[in-house]
Amino acid sequence: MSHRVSLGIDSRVESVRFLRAAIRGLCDEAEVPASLISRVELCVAEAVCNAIEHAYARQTDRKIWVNWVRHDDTLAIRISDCGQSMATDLFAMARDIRLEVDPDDPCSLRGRGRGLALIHAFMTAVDYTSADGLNHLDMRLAIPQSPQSLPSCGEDADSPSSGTP
Amino acid sequence: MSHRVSLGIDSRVESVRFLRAAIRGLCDEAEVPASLISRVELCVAEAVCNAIEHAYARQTDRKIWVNWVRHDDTLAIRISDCGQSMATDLFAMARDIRLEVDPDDPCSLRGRGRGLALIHAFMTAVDYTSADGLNHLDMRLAIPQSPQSLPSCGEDADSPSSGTP
Amino acid sequence: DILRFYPIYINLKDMRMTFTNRQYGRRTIVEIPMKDLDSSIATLFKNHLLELLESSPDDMVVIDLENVRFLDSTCLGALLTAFRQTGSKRKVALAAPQTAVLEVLNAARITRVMAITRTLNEALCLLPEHWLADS
Amino acid sequence: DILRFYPIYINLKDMRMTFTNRQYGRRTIVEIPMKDLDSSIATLFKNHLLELLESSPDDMVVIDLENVRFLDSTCLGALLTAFRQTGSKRKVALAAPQTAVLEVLNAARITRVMAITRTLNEALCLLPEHWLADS
Ligand SMILES: Nc1ncnc2c1ncn2[C@@H]1O[C@H](COP(=O)(O)OP(=O)(O)O)[C@@H](O)[C@H]1O
Ligand SMILES: Nc1ncnc2c1ncn2[C@@H]1O[C@H](COP(=O)(O)OP(=O)(O)O)[C@@H](O)[C@H]1O
Repeated sequence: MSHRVSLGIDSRVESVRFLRAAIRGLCDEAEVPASLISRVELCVAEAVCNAIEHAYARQTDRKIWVNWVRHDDTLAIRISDCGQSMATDLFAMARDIRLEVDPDDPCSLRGRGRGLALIHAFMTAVDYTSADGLNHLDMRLAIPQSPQSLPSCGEDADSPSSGTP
Repeated sequence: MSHRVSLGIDSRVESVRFLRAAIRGLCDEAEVPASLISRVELCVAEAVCNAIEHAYARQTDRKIWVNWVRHDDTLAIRISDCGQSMATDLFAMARDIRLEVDPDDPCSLRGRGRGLALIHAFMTAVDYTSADGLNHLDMRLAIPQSPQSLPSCGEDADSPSSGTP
Repeated sequence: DILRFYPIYINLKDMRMTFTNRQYGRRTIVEIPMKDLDSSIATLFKNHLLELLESSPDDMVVIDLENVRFLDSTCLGALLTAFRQTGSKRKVALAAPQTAVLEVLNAARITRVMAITRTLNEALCLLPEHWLADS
Repeated sequence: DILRFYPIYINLKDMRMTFTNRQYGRRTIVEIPMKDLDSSIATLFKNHLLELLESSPDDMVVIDLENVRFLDSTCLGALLTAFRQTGSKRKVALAAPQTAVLEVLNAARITRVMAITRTLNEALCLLPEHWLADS
């Protein structure tokens, strides 16, 4: 069974930490492993900050929506805005942006331009689409199935543990 | 400064625990004391379950919205649906519904009818309004200011702690 | 001691969970495997309690709440109706509730009809005269 | 040891917080009071580091990350540009990063230009030849 929660904030950087907190709560409830939760949190924050800065050019009274869906084996998160779209080739290029620093290349020590690269590094799949005045950044993360989510009560009923406390 | 996050789910009871988890995350980030977080969580769940059961008569494909706003000294939460409205007098009566059980009164051991009473018991103020096909349950909770949220860095700068680690 | 199990299978949180009854002398301990006693399982919870109360009408019942972090009005109501339908003859104790759960129980002043104990062991050691029902 | 403070006041999370510099011999420890190094403070973070690097150009700098649970691309960039603007002459070490922060630092392979240590003490004990910058 899939579970879906949608979230929305105004386009203010001060609101992003609350969105992150909500995403942490959701992922924790959905039994996403802790090591993956911090990646999800980072990628959502990067995508939302991009929408604030680039799609909305730091206007603070616009809206950003986050659609969070937990499927059995993946997490699907869509960040949407209704601001300026990103050029498709710009998005395609981001896949090849080098995250790694290089002491001999001052450009690798640049201050900006690592958000999309981090999202690509940490998510299983990333896509960007625009339609009807809405822009969507879609990210998917494969989630390993935890052993405890397999059916186990058959065993419990057959092998009673020693009874009295 | 106020902080606002809006949330939305389909009208399915299975989704309510995710909403609760998001609310816990938000309240924790907003430094709501832990003892109050569990009350908020309960009241949101009660209100959302009421919308699912009564406003939507358990249809599972409708929407419920939760608007969460942290002001300096209060938390304001609005639960909205676009289903069947609750009669105003019914809402007014809920304030007087007895939560307490009484061994001599079987009616006090009833199975239902405690949701609104719990919300009234745990929240500072509760209101219900309908307009333009939307119903809103508004709850406010006063939040004591934590001492650490008062300015304190003046002290830090004046009284350096002993320096070397 | 005879061990008896009355498992009820439910599909919750994408995994199967079951309420379990464990016999301890003349007491039956109800074990709750899920963290949330919420409206998605209120009917199952009520039916489990009713079945238990009917099948062994003379035992005392201890509900082990230690792992439960959330209790809403529907599961509180499930507990109370199950209790009521036995004609308040059964002694029920609620063991080891967490703070959030205790707040709900206290709001309903539930100790007027059932005992609350800090630990499971305390509930198992309760003497009949200290079980509040019928007292 | 001379204690020096360069407090920068910022209004963050409804309370005032400040980056603090603490002198330890020829090392300056930068203390970070906020849990999140995110885009709302990237500029302040960069300016604080630049000011420090300019005002005492010969010291080594240890950034104490112990309390930081979140680092995003803007604060990572702030760190790197501050580092770059000193012409890579300064030795910088990042002390005690939490797992989530370490993942971001590792994704950028930051140990190619700065040291990462498990604890603050390890950073303070680093010999100059083990500080990766310029090595
Ligand atoms: N949501 C967006 N809307 C419009 N343009 C974007 C969006 N996200 C990214 N971009 C463009 O892609 C570039 C790279 O983004 P990113 O890697 O996140 O780095 P940064 O935001 O630090 O520049 C941005 O500078 C911007 O031109
Ligand atoms: N959101 C709502 N929309 C319509 N009717 C409602 C709503 N919430 C409550 N009600 C009405 O108020 C009554 C009392 O609600 P409540 O105290 O939550 O108990 P319960 O839901 O267990 O019946 C309900 O039985 C229903 O008739």
